[in-house]
Amino acid sequence: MTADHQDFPGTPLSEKDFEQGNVLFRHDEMRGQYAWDTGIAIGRYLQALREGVILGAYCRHCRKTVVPPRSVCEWCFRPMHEFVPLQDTGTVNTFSLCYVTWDVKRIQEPEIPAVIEIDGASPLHGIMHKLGEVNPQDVHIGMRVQAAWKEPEERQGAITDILYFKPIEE
Amino acid sequence: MKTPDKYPHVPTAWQDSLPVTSRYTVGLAGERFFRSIKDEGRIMGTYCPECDRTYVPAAIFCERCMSKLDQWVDVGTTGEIHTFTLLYTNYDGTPREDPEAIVLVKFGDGGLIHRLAEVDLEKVSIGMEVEAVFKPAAERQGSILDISHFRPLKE
Amino acid sequence: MNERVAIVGVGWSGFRPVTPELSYKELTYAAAVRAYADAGVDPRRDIESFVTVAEDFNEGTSIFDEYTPDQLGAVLKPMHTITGDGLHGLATAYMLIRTGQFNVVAVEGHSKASNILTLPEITAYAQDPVINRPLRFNSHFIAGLEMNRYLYETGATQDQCAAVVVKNRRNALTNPSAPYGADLTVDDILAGPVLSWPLGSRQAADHADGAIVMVLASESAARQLAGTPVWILGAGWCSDSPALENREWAQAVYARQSARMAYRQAGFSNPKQVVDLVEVDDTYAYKELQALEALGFYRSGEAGIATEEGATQPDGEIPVNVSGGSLGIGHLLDATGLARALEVVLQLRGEAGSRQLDGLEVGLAQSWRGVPTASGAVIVMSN
Amino acid sequence: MGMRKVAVVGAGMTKFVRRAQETAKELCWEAARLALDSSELTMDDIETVCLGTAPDAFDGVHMNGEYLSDGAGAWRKPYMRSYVGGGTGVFVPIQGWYHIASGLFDTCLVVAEEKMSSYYPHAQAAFLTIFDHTTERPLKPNLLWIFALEMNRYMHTYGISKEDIARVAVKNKRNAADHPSALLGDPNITVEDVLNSEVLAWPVNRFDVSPVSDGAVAIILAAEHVAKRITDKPVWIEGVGWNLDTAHWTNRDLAYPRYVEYAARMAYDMAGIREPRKEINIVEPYDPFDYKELHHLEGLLLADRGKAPQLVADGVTNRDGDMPVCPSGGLLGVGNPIAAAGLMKIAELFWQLRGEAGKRQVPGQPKRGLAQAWGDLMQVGTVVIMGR
Repeated sequence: MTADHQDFPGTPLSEKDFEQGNVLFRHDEMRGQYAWDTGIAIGRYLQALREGVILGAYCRHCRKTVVPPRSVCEWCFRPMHEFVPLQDTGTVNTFSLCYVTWDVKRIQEPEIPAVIEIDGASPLHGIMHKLGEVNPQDVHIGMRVQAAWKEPEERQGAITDILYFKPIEE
Repeated sequence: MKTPDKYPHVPTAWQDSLPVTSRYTVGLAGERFFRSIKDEGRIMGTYCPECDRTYVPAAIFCERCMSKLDQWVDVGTTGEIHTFTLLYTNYDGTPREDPEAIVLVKFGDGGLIHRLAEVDLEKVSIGMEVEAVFKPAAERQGSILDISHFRPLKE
Repeated sequence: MNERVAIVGVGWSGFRPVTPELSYKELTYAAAVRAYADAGVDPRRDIESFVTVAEDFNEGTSIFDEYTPDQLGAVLKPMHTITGDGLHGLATAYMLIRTGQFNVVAVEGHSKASNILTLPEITAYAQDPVINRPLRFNSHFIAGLEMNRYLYETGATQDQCAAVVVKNRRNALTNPSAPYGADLTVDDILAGPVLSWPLGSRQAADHADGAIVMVLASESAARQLAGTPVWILGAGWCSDSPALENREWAQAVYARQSARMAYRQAGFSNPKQVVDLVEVDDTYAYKELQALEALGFYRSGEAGIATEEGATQPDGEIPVNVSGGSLGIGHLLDATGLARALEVVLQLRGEAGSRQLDGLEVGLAQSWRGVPTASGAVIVMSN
Repeated sequence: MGMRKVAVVGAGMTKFVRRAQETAKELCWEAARLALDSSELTMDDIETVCLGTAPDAFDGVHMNGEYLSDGAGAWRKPYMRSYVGGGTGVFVPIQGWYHIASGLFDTCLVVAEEKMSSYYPHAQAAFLTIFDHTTERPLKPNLLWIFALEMNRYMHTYGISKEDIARVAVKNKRNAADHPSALLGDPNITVEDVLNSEVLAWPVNRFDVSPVSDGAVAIILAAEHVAKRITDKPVWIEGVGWNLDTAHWTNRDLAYPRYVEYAARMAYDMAGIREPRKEINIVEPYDPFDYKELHHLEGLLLADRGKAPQLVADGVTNRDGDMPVCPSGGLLGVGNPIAAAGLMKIAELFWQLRGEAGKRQVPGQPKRGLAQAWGDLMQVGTVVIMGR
């Protein structure tokens, strides 16, 4: 059909059309607020973070240690109730140097998101966090890092109780 | 750390919001429909000859046969109440003392949802004739709110 | 191809106003474990496809389907999400099995309504953004408009609507899973605050948290499994106009059309003679009456009279919402239709405890997607 | 007894634009209207309707499927909306397929729509809320993060360069120059242009990414006996597959899309395909980012792991190559209104296999094509195989 049909519908607008009032439009905003029950596994993960510990969970059947902890092993579907403290060190599995914030603002100094395989968890099991105290050009896959924690009294039981992960010498 | 028996300080809920900020165009049909209200104080519908139905608010398509609609018709500014309600709760769910009177006013085969005012609430009834009260032309912005409310038609 | 399809396992958890001890994943897991045990299946080995029903804004997460597989045992399996009611989910599983490509499919729905702090404003965000929402009306107004027109056209009364609440909340007293059981009178109901006149606030279901999982199987697979099969005779679903200005107000057209579709598959047209047990939407009390008429159990205006006369009581001619309905169990958001279907399954299996009815062969579950929609589904089942 | 055969008998689409004046409903209607016209059907002929859109946050409407139903032609019909994130566009024809294959329906209108510009000021911000609300969202992640993280892992694992990957963007944007609906076609773009475009989230540059856009696509499906009455050129759905991996995306290997392989194997089995590299003539893999096309060719078993870049470098994936990939121009060139972009790939195969793709026509009268989409937290694979 595209061979003989070149004129597809669809009316493109430019930002100017809005600014100059060429088209009618309206703004709205949803007040969507939630208090998600953290439950058994994530509740304990957050509590452990407050205590300066990264908590994982061990599946006896699959012989795997995962992080964050969960109440069911997604592989064997058995309950997973052995929570285990992990190290707060790990290895960069992958990373990016990001020059744009979540709401699309340009930044000069990049944020450095990374997946960090946590020591004590099974291989390839990590969490997403950010890297800090590092020259962006020096970051590499395989780099060893350690959590930089907030002061104990400032922690609130949140993933942000870890400020970022920073390189370590070993 | 062993599996603990009790965690007195386990955070039980994580609070945050879902940010949804929107800018809606009023669309191809809406552009003409709302401009007619804004510029001319007229309520427009579109007619589907295939289904013999007049859509109000005007649409560019017939939801029944999916034909393109381009026969625009002025449906006037008075109509009868198809149904109404007295709403005792605010947008955010908090209760309100004085109810909001809300009507569906029949125009063509469709109609408009709006507020009803200048009326004794005891006397509102289905079938009552009402008219649109427009905001002053200078205050209209091309929105459903350019109609301030509906009120009973003066005899 | 096009084998018969049965529900072979059911499981549920929660059904309480709040469930603070469990995350939505943990709540769902609890329901799934029970459903799989009931069906005698291992999800990792036996279940070939999974369906969730969910809406992003009810969850507070965009593309929520991301978070559906782990707690169902669905990881690395064909799984998808329907933005429908639980009965749409059952209809989807029914279709998947009928293609001949799948023998065992699981359906899940859940509610964490207690986690939503601003539910009225989220519900309002379902209104047309340029035609209706600028007026900033709480969405209950749509139920008020609809109830008023329904009463006007059918002659049904406020008392009849209140009688629905009395019946359903009394029924809930016999259902150990229902948190809103109560022994009230019509006057008690009508004495409550007005929500959107003529709709009273005691005629609107409160919410509850809960999760429901069901396992469906083809006939050949069902015969191999331990559970008692409940056969799906027909499934129907339909959407009337989403535009408030264009839809039919007094009649639930979506329910009528859904029923026709389901009855056609089931091979009957006289539901009153065939169906022994009905679970219908009662998000608002008048919706039960409107649904019973749309489904063909009563002529227009007669459902209310029948309700007042006790015909829809557990010992009446057509028991309706023996479970307690949403008024008794609590509205479970997208899982609500699954709660209706759950009762039908339990009754047809003879496992409904002290509320068990005798001599049941065919049951019907019906759902509505809530304001501002005009969408719903019907499933007809037999033992 | 075999499965009920299902064919695509019509297709239509809107232009993909940065911001559309049409409401989301109107976009749906425009695409549906064209699809009906293309098959000379009326709404009386349509028994059921399926809709795909990705998150409600874009259109900015709760229960968006309900809101869109009239535009999609669902009035008083059985109607459902499905979603699997970015995989939705190739899932919704699968949804239509099972509606008909179940025997309940003979015809189905399938519509996919996305109006990303309604999320204001920037659609990208909506992606914050696809991350886990408790364990990830507080870090204020950006959609680019996960792509960049995955791309970096892919490059690192197989030693792939940015230049290898940029060739995909060049090919697709050049192909799109021949697509009348395309937003970003460019016949003259070069690898240098891509490499020199602004760095967003290293290793991702601006031209590695498809643009957010508005648009809708519709197709019509019919059961075999009906399809043959409607057209003498039905295009059959020969195989479908879909698969969802764990939500715990930081607990798995990002270098290889295992879920795409599983979805592809399901579709190949259904289609009776044993040697996909020989039996698939056109591929429309999901390409919201250029490396994704390579990643997906490998997951689809159409290239060895880490070797897809070589196919691009050798011209195999050009429109006149041995295995044309994204002859439409893909998401990188035509645009990325998420669900609509996936269904655009199905429409492209429909036109290509009927020999109606005009300037984009792949030579040699292709017999069979594969479309694939991907989404969620790098987690979903959806695959449809179509043949004459």
